[in-house]
Amino acid sequence: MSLTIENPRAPRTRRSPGGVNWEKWGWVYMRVSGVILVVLIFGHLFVNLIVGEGVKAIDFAFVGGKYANPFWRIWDFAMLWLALIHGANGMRHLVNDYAANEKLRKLLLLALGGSTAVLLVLGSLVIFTFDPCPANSPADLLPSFCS
Amino acid sequence: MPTESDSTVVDGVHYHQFDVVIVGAGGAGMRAAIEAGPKVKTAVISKLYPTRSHTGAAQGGMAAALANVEEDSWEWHTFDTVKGGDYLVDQDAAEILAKEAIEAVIDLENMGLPFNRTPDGKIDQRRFGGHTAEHGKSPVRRACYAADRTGHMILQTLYQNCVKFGINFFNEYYVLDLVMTPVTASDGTTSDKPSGVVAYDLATGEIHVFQAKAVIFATGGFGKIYKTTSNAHTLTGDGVGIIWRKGLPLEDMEFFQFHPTGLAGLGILLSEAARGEGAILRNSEGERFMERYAPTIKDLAPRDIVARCMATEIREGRGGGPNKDYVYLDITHLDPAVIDAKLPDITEFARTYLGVEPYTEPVPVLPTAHYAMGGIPTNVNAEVLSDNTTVVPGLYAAGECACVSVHGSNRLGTNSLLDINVFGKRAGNNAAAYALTVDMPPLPPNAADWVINLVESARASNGTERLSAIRKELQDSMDRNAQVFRTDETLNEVTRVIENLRERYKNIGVQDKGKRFNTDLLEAIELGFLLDLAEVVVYSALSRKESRGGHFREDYPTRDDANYLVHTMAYLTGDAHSADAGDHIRLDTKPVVITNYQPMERKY
Amino acid sequence: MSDKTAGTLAPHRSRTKVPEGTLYRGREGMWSWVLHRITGVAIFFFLLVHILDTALIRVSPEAYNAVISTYQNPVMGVGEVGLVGAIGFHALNGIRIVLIDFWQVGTKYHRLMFYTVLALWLVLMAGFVPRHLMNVFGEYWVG
Amino acid sequence: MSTAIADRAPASGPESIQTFTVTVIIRRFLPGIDLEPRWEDFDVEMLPTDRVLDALHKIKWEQDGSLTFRRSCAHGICGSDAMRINGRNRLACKTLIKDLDISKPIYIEAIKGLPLEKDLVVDMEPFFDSFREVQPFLIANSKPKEGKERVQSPEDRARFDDTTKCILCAACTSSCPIFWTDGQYFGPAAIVNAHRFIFDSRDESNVRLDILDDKEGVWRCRTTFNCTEACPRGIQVTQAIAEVKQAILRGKP
Ligand SMILES: Cc1cc2nc3c(=O)[nH]c(=O)nc-3n(C[C@H](O)[C@H](O)[C@H](O)COP(=O)(O)OP(=O)(O)OC[C@H]3O[C@@H](n4cnc5c(N)ncnc54)[C@H](O)[C@@H]3O)c2cc1C
Ligand code: HEM
Ligand code: SF4
Ligand code: F3S
Ligand code: FES
Repeated sequence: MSLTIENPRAPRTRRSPGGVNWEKWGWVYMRVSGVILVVLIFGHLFVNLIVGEGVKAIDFAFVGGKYANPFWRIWDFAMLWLALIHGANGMRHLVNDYAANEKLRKLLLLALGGSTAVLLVLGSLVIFTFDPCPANSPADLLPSFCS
Repeated sequence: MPTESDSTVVDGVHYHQFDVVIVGAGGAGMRAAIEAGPKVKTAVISKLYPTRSHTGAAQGGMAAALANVEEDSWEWHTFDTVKGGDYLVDQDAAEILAKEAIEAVIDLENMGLPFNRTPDGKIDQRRFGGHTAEHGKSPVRRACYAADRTGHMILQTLYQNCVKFGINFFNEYYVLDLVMTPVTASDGTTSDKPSGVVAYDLATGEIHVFQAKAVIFATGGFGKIYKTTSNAHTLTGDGVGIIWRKGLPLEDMEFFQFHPTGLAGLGILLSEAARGEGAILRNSEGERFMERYAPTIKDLAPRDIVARCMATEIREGRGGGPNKDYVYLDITHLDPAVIDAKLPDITEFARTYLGVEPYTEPVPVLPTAHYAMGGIPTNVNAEVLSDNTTVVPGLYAAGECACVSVHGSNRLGTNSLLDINVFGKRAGNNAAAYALTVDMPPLPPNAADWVINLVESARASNGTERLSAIRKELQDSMDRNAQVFRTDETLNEVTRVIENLRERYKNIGVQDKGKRFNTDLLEAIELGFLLDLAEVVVYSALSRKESRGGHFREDYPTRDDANYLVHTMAYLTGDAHSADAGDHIRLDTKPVVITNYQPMERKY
Repeated sequence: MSDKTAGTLAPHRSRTKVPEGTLYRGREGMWSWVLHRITGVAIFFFLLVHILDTALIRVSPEAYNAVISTYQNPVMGVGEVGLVGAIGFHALNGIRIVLIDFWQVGTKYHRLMFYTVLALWLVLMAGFVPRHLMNVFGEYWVG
Repeated sequence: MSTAIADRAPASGPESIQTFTVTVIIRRFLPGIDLEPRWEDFDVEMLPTDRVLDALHKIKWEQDGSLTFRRSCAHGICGSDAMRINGRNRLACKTLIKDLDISKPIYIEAIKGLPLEKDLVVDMEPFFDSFREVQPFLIANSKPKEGKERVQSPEDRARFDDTTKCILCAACTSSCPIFWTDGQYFGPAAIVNAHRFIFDSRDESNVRLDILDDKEGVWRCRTTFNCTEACPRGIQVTQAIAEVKQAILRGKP
């Protein structure tokens, strides 16, 4: 915990009036999403790790089986967005706190924002374009309803 | 707004120009700044961050005859002030104090001070020692307060308003000299006019000269000449000492107030507000002894009387504790909820520092050196006097360092917070008005030389004497010999001690030779002021062969209006470094202003 | 407000570095925050990986199963205990934070709530760990 | 001989109570001499009723005059002497030796997060800057009746009583892990002083809510409670910050 503050309270930039107040809504978002995530994540973990044979049961067939049901698609979709934005916003706090160098900070924030955006798109695509019974795949790997 | 660019540097010395320079950022200094700041270019120079000033330690309240809770009038307040000060009060000044008190409190409230409130939302008031209705008939609720941190709230509120007005502060700058320029008037006479002050910047060790049209001193008291004191370590009387060294007089220095209820052994104050709320002083037999001495107002008698009664109880063997050397302040009969609401801080002091639980146990207390009634003589316009009547144009003083003589020989509780506001405001107003009418006085050549020399010789001193040892001997001896009870013998004893210490002071060693934050060096300089002031206090006390207010002579136990109904004026003359105080202090008298109230015997 | 004090803002003050001192001895509030931060970051990085691996279901069943089966080895099984532990703490403490923020007396009972979080976390882990480890190591025990 | 009462030793005088030796380890830094701060040990004779400030004084007055620290009132009301004592922010004048574990050395260092100037002295300007920036003064356009106070009920007065106690000692701000990171955060002390006016029924401005509703404002607080633990005035700092957050969400006090 040795941190050097070269210039505490150097003149700061103020939020431009009228713009979106990211800090306030970010703060609210962390709390709202957090509460919803408790349900989503614990439900997710429960179904995947506890029910039945737990983690050993997870395979393509299992996931495919879940995604056949729109309920789980929406569940996972919500979880993806809420958790990823929650986590990314949390990481933004950390970067703002600890990256002292302004250039480095910008870079890290860019990387964070970029990767988050890519993963959000990727994850959403996967959830909604997913085909539980791809052609040319061995039947024993697929959910039982494919045959 | 002036900035650093306004200053120039010549030979390593910084020069600044302001219309009004205020020395001290306590209650008096900042009250003055709030008046002067918006009108003229003003700077406040303080050796402490403003909010560290000792005004913040004041607990009990600020008197004003608002009559919010019971009938009251400023005229009764004037009378109480005069009688409390044992008729050594200048009555014209006391009248101003009591009259302007009302406005002073309202000003503070309007500035944002969070006073405690009555059920109908007005400023609440409590009882305090010596404040009575109808000229002494019964105690009256006159003290406006904010829990038991009234001074804290005053200091904060004043600082907040200084922030609002964008006042310039030079914090942790020690003013060490007043600059006087000889000016020849049109009639050919030459006189010295103040043209600024010289300060030492603690952070850098650099010297700054502040050239100014008007200078206000508001540097507070000098309780550190005593060991047991409610005053802060930093209250070393620098401002009073500077004026003294300039050859200007000091008034009524023998009158020092000993507050009855300091925590035993420590001197930390338990406000009179405790007694205002109903606390009772008891001796080791559990007796409420004040009933015997002041049957009418009992525990709420003025401080000098209560302190003396306590000391008498202890001497007659009715003190508590293993050494029978203190009495008790008892609030166990008060409702804990009331204590928490109105006296939270002082009960915490008792808990923290003595380990006593005030809800259930009485608190050991002893008189503690508290307030300097004397100081820099001023008239009611806060203008400093160079003799009984002559004003030093452009030089002002307000607050505890000044002696307008509204307190006479004994200040009433809550009258000092009032004093700093009323006369702080007057000083600020008058200094600003004066500054608007005059040109910037020229600085004499080498204005900073005296301070440079003082600082550099202190820094270079490699003597064998420890300044802490000298200071301790001074304080111990003052406590022993010039406290509540004084006699020729004890005063002579402490005179010899001071003489000896002044000699030894010439041979001190300062260990820290650095430039930045050299507090060792400043403690050495402060000790110089303490020695000077203690000498004046004792010398003045020796000359007053009567007992009056805070000055009680066992060898002259009665008041002697025929010979001593006068202020003492002390002047520094001749060789300041001579050993014998009589060789360099000249005493004179100044008549007391008496308007409405002829001196009477003081009974409560 | 421009009330910069002329004297004290003087640029001549050199700015010295803040030295390395002792570790600050904060209490429950500070340590719960440290844990919350660490677990938050850990979960975030896990989530990044987790989204990528789940995305493999779009590639082919073989690819997904190949990767997912690595999760099923005992080492990863123990890792999953850590993950669930982290999520469990972060989630419970997150609720504590929300209560501190929105519940009138939350700041008064924050310490009590911290110990409640720890207790609930222990209960949670007591329910999950044996069950999960049985699943993970089940085949070894059985077979 | 003198007859003054102080002749007799006070109750807590050295005769009646055993003294003992305490080791005090102070993080020293003398500008111009030290390139880096360093730890230095001192042994001092102390009474259990002494305070850490007394120990520092003893060292300065009897051993090493160059030891530098700020102090004034010596009873916890001026806010000069916040420092890190055994890893926690405390006022030296309010910390009794007997309340510390004296079988071990006492570690004393400057508060963290503000530029170190010398020994235990830090530059307080950044701290006061953020205080001044929240406009800590009563803003009211309406004029009270000439020569009269503004009316305020005892309940309204009680609403902000806690935060009026602040002595601006910086113990809170310099204990805040968020302030340590870059020193840009307004810090708990500034928020406490904003709170004092936000919840004052006489104040008519919402400007402080706006100032604190920003990047370096209340949202940076992570409720670590270090400030509340450190405050020598017992102010419920985190509670005050929470109330300001709620006021911002509501858009009014
Ligand atoms: C414990 C205690 C309780 C009290 N309670 C009450 C009460 O209840 N009611 C009441 O009416 N009165 C009370 N008093 C008295 C009253 O508080 C003081 O007399 C009053 O506050 C003095 O104010 P001041 O502005 O004159 O000085 P201070 O507030 O002492 O300010 C002095 C200022 O001068 C500055 N200064 C000093 N020397 C220098 C220098 N060389 N260069 C630059 N700056 C310098 C200091 O930095 C400080 O800012 C109490 C006093 C004490 C000690
Ligand atoms: C399970 C339910 C969750 C809850 C209740 C929850 C709650 C919270 C809350 C309230 C905060 C704000 C803390 C503060 O402002 O002081 C927070 C911060 C954070 N969360 Fe979560 N969270 C949850 C899940 C997650 C997940 C899944 C991730 C990762 C993707 C995550 C990563 C983070 C990070 C990195 C922070 C920032 C930590 C900090 O700034 O100190 N959280 N969480
Ligand atoms: S809130 Fe407490 S710790 Fe913070 S500055 Fe004020 S008094 Fe000091
Ligand atoms: S220590 Fe800091 S994080 Fe918040 S609760 Fe206090 S301001
Ligand atoms: S010296 Fe005043 S708060 Fe400690």
